[in-house]
Amino acid sequence: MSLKERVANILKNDLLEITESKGDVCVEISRQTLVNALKRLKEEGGFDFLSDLLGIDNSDLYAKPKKKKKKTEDGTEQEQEEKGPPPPRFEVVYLLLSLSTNERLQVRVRVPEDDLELPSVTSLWRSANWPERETFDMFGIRFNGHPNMRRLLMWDEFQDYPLRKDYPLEGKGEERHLNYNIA
Amino acid sequence: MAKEIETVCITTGPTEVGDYVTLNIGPIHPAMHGTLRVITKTDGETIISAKPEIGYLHRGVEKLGENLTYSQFLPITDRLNYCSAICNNVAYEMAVEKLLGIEVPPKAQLIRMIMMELARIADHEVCVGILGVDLGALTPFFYLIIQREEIYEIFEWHHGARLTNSMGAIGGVEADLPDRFHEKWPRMRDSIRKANDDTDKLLTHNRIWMDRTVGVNAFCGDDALNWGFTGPMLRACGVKRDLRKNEPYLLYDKVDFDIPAGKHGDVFDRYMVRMLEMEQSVKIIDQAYAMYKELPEDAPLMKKVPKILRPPAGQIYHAIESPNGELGFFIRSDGSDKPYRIKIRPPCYMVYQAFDDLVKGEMISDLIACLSSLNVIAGELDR
Amino acid sequence: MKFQAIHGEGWLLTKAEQLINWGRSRSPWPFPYGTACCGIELMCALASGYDMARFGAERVAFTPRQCDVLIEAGTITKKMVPVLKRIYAQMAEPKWVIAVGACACSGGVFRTYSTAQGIGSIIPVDVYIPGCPPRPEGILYALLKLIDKIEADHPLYKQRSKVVEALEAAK
Amino acid sequence: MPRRPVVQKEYTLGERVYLVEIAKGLKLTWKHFLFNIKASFRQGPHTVPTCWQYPEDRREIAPIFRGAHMLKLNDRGQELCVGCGMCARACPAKCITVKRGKPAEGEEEKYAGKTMSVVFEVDMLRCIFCGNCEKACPKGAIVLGQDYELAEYEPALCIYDKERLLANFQKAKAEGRLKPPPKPIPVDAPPPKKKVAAKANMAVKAGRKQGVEKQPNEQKDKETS
Amino acid sequence: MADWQIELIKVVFIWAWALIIAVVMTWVERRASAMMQDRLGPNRAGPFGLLQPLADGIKLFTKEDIIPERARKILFVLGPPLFALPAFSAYAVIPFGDKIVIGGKEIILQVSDVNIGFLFILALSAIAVYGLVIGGWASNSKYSILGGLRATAQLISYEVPMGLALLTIVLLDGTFSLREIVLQQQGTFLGFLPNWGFFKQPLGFIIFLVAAYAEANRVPFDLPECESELVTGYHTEYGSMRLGLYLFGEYVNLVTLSAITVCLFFGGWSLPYVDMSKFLGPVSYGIASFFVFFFKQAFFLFLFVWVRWTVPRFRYDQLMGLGWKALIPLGLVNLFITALLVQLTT
Repeated sequence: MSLKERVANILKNDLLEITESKGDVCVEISRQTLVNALKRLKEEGGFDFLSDLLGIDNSDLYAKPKKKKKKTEDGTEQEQEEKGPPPPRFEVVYLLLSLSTNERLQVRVRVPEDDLELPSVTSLWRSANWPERETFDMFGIRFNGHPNMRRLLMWDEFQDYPLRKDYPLEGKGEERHLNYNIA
Repeated sequence: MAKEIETVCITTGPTEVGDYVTLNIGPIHPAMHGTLRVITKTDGETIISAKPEIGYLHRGVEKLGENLTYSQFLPITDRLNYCSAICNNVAYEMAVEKLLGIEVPPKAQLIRMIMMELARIADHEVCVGILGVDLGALTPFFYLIIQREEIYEIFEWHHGARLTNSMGAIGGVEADLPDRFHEKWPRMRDSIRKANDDTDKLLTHNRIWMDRTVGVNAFCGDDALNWGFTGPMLRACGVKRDLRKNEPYLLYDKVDFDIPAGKHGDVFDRYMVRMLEMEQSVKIIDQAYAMYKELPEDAPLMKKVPKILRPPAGQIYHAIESPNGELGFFIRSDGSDKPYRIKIRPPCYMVYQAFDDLVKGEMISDLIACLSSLNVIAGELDR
Repeated sequence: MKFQAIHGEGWLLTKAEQLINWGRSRSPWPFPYGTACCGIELMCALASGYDMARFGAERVAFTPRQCDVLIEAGTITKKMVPVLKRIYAQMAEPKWVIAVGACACSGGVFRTYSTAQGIGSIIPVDVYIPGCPPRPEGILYALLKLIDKIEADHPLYKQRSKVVEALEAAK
Repeated sequence: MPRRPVVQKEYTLGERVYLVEIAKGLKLTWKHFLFNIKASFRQGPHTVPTCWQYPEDRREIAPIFRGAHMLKLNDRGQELCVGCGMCARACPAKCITVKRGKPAEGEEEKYAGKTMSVVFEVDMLRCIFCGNCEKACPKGAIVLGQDYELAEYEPALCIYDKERLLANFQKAKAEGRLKPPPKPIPVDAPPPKKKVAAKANMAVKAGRKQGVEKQPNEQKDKETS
Repeated sequence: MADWQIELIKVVFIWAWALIIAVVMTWVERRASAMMQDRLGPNRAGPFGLLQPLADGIKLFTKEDIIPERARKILFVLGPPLFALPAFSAYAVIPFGDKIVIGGKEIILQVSDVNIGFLFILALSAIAVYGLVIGGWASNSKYSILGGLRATAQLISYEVPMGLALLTIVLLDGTFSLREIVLQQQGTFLGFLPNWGFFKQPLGFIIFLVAAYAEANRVPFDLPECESELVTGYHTEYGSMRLGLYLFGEYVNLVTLSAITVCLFFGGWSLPYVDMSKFLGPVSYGIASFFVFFFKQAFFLFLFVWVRWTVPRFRYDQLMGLGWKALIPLGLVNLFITALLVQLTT
């Protein structure tokens, strides 16, 4: 049984979409079923190791007019997407790994811009702790149930979310000022 | 990959009730490697809690990657784990090659392997040396750093830089092994072993060293997996997992080497795993070099790639075993010449987030020992 | 014989100045503010291969009170800027700063939202070393340049003019 | 609260009493001490074999070391740079400024190409010495030399203008420290073999025309394959 | 020359000599450590870098003197001299040679032959702790105070084994005067060994040496400074010459401790098997005895350096454990056995 089929068997109805690019299987599931689905993947599917967790801002990807029409799988897929209403702006990808079979699986969840919240998976994998904080720091996606939802890399007073596509690379001239009263 | 070595774990630690002294360690502190900061609560010398704060070296590498072309980003990867820049280079190159769907010629793969293992030795040497320095034994550091200089010399003669190597290019490597390597390797193998022996003599069986390291920050294997540990840290906890064996890349499946593993995941085991891995790396280089010699001299080094890379749309994740553990590159391409999103999975990021759990209930001196043995490199931690 | 520390005049004080400069230039204790890649090369410069200790730059202490030369090796991010300012303020006079590497000099390749574009605008820098990172030889060369600078200094004359200024201000 | 494995490690008697292992360690450091003391009485600046006394005793620098930039002249003393700006585009740090121009009347002899660079500045403080400019240059005009003594008191002095870059080349030439021409990289490509040769040539020295022509071809190859 | 003049000359000479050894020691430490670590060490200031300590001194003297705003100012100033001076004073009772006859006058090479010289040294070394503690506390910095606390606990608990080890020597030789002890240690023991404390009390010697290392804050017992943990420990906030005094005091301490070691365990100025006074003139004998003492002392000074660059450092609780659980019981047993033997043989 191939990885795709196995994953489809486990996720059943929760599975929204399954794609493959260069051998990396990517599964899309919805926000509501996220923790449940990941739990099943962990327990039934054997994906017991969370490699990483990352956010992606898709605003540029959909805004950009296609210059070339490509005949690859992904290209046609994206064109189909373009026809409908614009998909949610953000997306969070969970990189799972099965320690027994050494297979990797990407799980992605889309998060709309007006409701930037996701359930936290720190109860499943403690390794999601900092990556979730970082995703909050960089994209502003909040994770409910996270023990310490604070900025991680930027300082606390920082206002913007730097990895969003509309934030300029060179920043907006923020400076850090410190009052030295360490509580 | 289940745990192969069984250990008994018990729950211990201080209770977080009472009035304690807050001690801020870092970011400028001799043991904090320049940019790490830990805010500890201490009861006398015992640590009640230790909250690491990171981001003091957050340079926006991922954002920068979205604004540079694929080949321009290669030099930036040097600056992630600067102790073993070559591993970063190769990891990135391999990720892009996976995206492009090309496979590099075997000779290039062998050169990459040799250089990566040299970088691994260099990285472990620094880690062990710094661990020694932080525990008060300065001399081994100097013996190891000399070996590192020799390795640097080979890097310099191969691709023209000592530390930030920018080795190779997407599609292969640009230069054959330098004459220096052919001349030096037989001697260097011995001198690397000698430096390790010297370190071993000065530290391993010394009671003071053992008291400082054995049983300090011991960690359970299943906890380590849950926290996302990889690399020497995980192996020290008794889980034999190494991407070079588990998900072989390059020609690692054709060479014969062992995975050293510890038992308790304490500082001593981490130190021993690193020491033994250096030995294994020497073994790998020997085998790879033998394989290299069998190839004809004009065997191709590069796969033909266009000058401006425009990988097809898609998203991939590729990970290799860097000296610190699983170093992964997640790249999403939208078909343009710049990556749409690059995410780096640094190995020590996952390890360092468990720091509070690692040092709780130990003493301040152990915190220092623990931090050095984790080999947290701020460049890849904060990116 | 004039007892004035004006440059070129006053034999005794010129000699004293020379003596002070000799002492200072031969014992520049470094503060290794190594934050990133350049820190590793700085480490190499301090270690056996190049041995910065030959110039008296030994006794690496991480407390700013005891050091003379702040060797700023590595990127300074905006989050780090206040720390750097404070460390510099805590150092005792006379103090010098060497900026090692592209990141410290100008921000280098990291023209990004979180990186300070060079430390020259944050604290006064005496010697800039280009390179990413510079070779240990490059760092030693900069140290030698700094030593030249120290030797050409007029510590007592400066002190005197400070006193004179203070007196005039008091009047 | 963390879980911790129970660590039980048996110490051998030698380990238990401290002194045996410390004595072994003392023996080792003593050996190094004696060796280096003897070595330090040798003649010449390079006494202790593991220590290079920098200003007097320099390490051999690899000919391909990526140090300070230089602008090359050809054998007839003409500038190779045509001011195309490929280097500036390839630079990840954006530290190169090039302005293209036509040589002034009567000065055509000074330049190898029909155009030249009016301004060519490298901001050494920004530069990360990655060598991308060198790889990108179609004429092989900009090269990273071996110079590593680049420290300056003023940041302004670290911005190398064209004269400085040419002077770097003259200096390196006088000292015989020029980089050897790059070896052609054996490329694994499908036949016909003509292309391999062309690519190899290009790495050394190739006309701009060839380069421009080749690029779309290559891309087409890539896309169809 | 009047007696007081001779005394004055002796005092000045011994202070200067201790100073010079301490200064040279800083150079030896740096060069020797460099040699052990395959590098060269400071060699630019003067020939072989010999003027390096001078350069450091000049620099430290001309550096800005900072007293932190929230420090206890008087104590902050008092700390360094309180640390450096007792070590100097302890040198007064150390016999650094036998005697010299100049102009028919017999001069003892010792500033003052106090009959309780032994207790004097113990008392002074206890005072030196205050220098560290006061410095650590007055700085108003957490690292400093941790260093000061460690210093207190460490130095107090190692005072006990040191005293126990020294008591065995007192038992054997039956005197508190250092000069008397040295005189007792001439001749042979068991017929073939020199009659030194080292051969009569090997265990006592080891306990004493370990305690001496702890007393001098050297690796593996340098916890009050502890570069990597406490930045620089008790003198984190000190700069300029105050720091210089601390660093310098450490070396004076070494000089004193190695002198005591030589006196108590290695027969002072005497050579084994050979009686120098028989074939040397009165003046040359005095000088020779002085240099014999010096060379013995130099060996222990080098040992301090040698061990420092070889071993890692202890952890705080392990250090206390070693002191209380190993050295003190051993010292007590040793003392008991020695007492028994002395009782039986006399």
